[in-house]
Amino acid sequence: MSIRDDFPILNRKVNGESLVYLDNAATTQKPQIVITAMNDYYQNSNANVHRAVHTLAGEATEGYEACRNELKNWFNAGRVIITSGTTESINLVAHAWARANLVAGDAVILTEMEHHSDIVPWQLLAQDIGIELRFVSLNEDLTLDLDAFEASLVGAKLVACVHTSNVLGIRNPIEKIIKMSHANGAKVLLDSAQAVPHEKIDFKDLDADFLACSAHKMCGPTGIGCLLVKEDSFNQMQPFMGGGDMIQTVTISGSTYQENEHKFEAGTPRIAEGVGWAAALKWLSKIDLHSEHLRLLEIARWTAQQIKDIPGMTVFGRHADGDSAVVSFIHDSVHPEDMARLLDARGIAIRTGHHCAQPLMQRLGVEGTMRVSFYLYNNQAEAELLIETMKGIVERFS
Amino acid sequence: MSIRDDFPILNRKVNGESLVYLDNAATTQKPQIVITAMNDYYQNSNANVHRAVHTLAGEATEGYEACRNELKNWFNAGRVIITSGTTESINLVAHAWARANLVAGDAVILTEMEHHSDIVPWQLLAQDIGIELRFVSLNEDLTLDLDAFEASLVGAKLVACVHTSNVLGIRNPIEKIIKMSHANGAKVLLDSAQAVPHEKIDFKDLDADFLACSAHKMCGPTGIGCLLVKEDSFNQMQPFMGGGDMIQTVTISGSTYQENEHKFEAGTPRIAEGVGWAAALKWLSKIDLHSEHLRLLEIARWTAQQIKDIPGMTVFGRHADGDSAVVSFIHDSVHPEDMARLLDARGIAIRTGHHCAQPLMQRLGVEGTMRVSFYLYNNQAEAELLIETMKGIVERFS
Amino acid sequence: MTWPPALQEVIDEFSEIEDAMERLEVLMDFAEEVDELSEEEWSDENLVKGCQSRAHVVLEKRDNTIWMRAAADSKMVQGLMGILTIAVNGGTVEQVLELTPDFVLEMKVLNTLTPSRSNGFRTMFDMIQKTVKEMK
Amino acid sequence: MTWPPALQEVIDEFSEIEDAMERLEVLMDFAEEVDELSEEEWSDENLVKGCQSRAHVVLEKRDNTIWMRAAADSKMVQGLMGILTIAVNGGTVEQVLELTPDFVLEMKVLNTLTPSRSNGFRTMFDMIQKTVKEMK
Ligand SMILES: Cc1ncc(COP(=O)(O)O)c(C=O)c1O
Ligand SMILES: Cc1ncc(COP(=O)(O)O)c(C=O)c1O
Repeated sequence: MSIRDDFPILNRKVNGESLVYLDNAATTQKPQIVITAMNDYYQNSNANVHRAVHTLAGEATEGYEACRNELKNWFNAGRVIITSGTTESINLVAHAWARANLVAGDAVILTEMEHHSDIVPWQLLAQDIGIELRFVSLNEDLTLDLDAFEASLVGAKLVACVHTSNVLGIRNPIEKIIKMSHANGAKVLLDSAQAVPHEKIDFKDLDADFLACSAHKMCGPTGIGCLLVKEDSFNQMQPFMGGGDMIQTVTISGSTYQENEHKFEAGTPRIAEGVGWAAALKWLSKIDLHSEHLRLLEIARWTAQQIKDIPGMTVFGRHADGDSAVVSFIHDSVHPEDMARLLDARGIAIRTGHHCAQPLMQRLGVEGTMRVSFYLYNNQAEAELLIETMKGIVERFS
Repeated sequence: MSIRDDFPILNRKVNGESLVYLDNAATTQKPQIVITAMNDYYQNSNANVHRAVHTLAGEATEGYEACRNELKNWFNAGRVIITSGTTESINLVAHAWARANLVAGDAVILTEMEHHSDIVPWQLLAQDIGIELRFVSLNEDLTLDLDAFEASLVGAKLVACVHTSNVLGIRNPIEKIIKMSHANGAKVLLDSAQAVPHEKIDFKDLDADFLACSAHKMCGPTGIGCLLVKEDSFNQMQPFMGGGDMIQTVTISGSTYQENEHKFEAGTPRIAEGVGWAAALKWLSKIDLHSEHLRLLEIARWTAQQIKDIPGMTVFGRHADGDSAVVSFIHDSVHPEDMARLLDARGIAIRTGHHCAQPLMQRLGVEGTMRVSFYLYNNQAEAELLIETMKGIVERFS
Repeated sequence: MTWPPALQEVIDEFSEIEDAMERLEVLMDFAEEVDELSEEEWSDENLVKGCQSRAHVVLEKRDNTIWMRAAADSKMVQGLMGILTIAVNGGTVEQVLELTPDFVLEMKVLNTLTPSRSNGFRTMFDMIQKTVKEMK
Repeated sequence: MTWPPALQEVIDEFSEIEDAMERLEVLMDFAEEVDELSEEEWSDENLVKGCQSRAHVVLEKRDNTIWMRAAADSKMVQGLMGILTIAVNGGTVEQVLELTPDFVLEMKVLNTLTPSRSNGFRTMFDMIQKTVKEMK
């Protein structure tokens, strides 16, 4: 059995051609086992999880909390708050931690390669409580300017930094960033949406204060993600959303809150999604992520080189060890959207646009790029088909 | 084909007995068509919805936005913001509308029968910006004291009120409440989590300003809900969570936001969940909700009467026309939890505890209740089995 | 719905094409049907917001008929503009307002009309009708 | 794991019962094994938080062995306390700390051990071990 056999969607035909799905940085496909787990949940165990006494409620509770346990094991993390995704996780840090622990004038450090989800929450907070935002610039080769980063740290209370860029595939030197930040008394929030699918992370070892990620980018369902939090920061967090399940007692005159992660999980949780994510983690744990990472990176390097050799093409990113298997590029006469539609006519799915990283687009001097991104079920043959098809398109339409 | 045939979970055995699921106010079961719709999505069309150019992304976008369209039709509503559920919808009103439009001293009116999800967000906001919370008390018969309500309206800017109580089944006179509130210049937010499964609501007709509900309580998936908003209130709402998809442009110096509902839907949305909810609404639209409501209410009335006839039992609620098919009760010597476990031994699922309504529990003078709640697939025979089993338990164990 | 004859002709032309890429190629050929804007007219005022490509549209009313000029940096978007030109040009306000955007689905050149998150065609279409409505 | 002999006997007793309701009936019979608290001892200090029922537990160490007394308003929770009493009473600190809570799953009297959102058994169990740990 190959990995591909686990993914039913790969049997899909698009415009009469076999699907070649190269849009994995946007979202990944799901192995059958994940789909089946959610199916089974709905067909056999669906119930709400609060105060489970009856059998189904017990099963639902076990299923949902198993997700948290899987995540704790997967990441070697003590505190795992389940959210609807990376975006909500980052907003949770802004509301539950930053709002309670930062004051006007405190600096939050961002980078020029952040995803909007790690920019806008801080801009909204800045408007509200007057924190200062500092954007660290990039070097010529589009890596983070660590000197500029170091200089920015004076007076910084939080560094919110993308772990691996969704546009460039560049993995930031987060280990260094964490050390430098801590040495300057700043906490670190990692936006690991793109890193988590490609590298196994040991949260305790890494020593970051917060880490945000989404299930849907690592073979799990939509609608669920998590925030890992270090114990001391966890204890500094104030409730964000209020509601059922996050409380200990509610009276008309005031309420007390849960002491564990439930404090930040108001309302009926994402139960089926938790069951699905747990199944995805179990599936992933059978795969040697590191050797897959090397395989995919090789394909990305080959693809980047081939694209560079097509007349009129410019490729962004460096594809160094540890970078993710993402290739962003533009052509000097074929518009990204046209390229994507033409590739789609041959069943090849790529993404175009600003990839929710407009400040980076400005830095690159473009409005948007084409982007191909590889994941576990992709192979060299698909990359070759992509290149061949693109060459034909450029010849015919440029 | 009966309705029951559409629900695969009803074939489930619990402790060797056929499942009798009477915990519908906590969450409802899902018809196969809903499960299949999500399955199909994951097996054939899964993709991220931002800036869809390739075929799958187009299908995913259509699938997700179809949910919004179904909701607009279902509710006759102009603005439908998709959230993770009722709880997030209410928190969204607190953060996006109330925080921007209320000032210290403004009053928000709640009731003694609110769910924690419509209490705690306001307590958190009160701590933050100093609004005043007023809880309207209940009459002897546990209906809302409308005189007290009217008196509370002086200086009120918002009335946040449960549409139908999850504990008592009592439907509040929301039409009157809306008229009285508007006459006093207060907006109205309805917590319709329990109403929506039992009555078809015309949002424009109703004239409420906000309405919150969850998919999982109306045959839809977990992890998704919505907030309906009247146009003028919509225009007063400020962004809540920041991130991908809710912006128009992002620069380092500031951002501009979408003008439609996407402004409040940061990050990758609940795509599969949207597909599932749309399927649930389509399934529900084939059912005559009103006649089903009458059928279920009859069962609830019969059940309430039978329970009252069991020695030591007290029933809360009145089961008037329009009330939902929910029966809450206590026994003077059998603990609710023990009753629930004993019923579970016979395959009967009921809920116990405070039902996330501790202020109401205090008003009732109890720590918690037992609660049975009926939905479309329930029938009189199940109610009879419940009563017979409970009688046996009370005889044996009290 | 029944389409204006000139548009129906275009739809028929597309319906004969089996290959998806060829269909897009023909679409791009329609870029030439557009009455192009001058460089100065690529202004923010005429910008179609929400497009991935830069797209500008100008509408004029002469003797109760509508005429559009446009330009886009994507050849396919300009192709869509070309088809819109065929659909719109010379039509009355009423005729333009009667149009629905789903002819592009019939032509199989787009796979979704959901606004804002998808391509900007729907946004462009809506903007044209809104502008024309104001010319009533 | 291997259970203390007295506890193993209880597990064996449960494993012979086929009917779920009968199992719960037997569980409730174990309520009598509990050394009950006096009314004054139903205090906040001894309260097991997170239970649906009111549950109070007091632990004492005598000659290096652990003894518990308890009370609950749910007969089943008190039954669970009875079984815990059998498991704990007279054991050394080390023996009590070695226990894991899953014997109740083996007995099929509970269907989940996930803390906080489920029944309070897990909370009660954890609280006992925590208290005993502090007695080391
Ligand atoms: C009346 C009422 N309000 C709010 C909620 C919260 O809904 P959810 O948990 O889906 O956010 C519920 C359900 O538990 C409810 O019954
Ligand atoms: C780097 C990065 N951060 C954040 C996000 C946001 O993730 P989500 O949309 O799942 O909340 C994404 C994905 O789009 C991403 O690539």
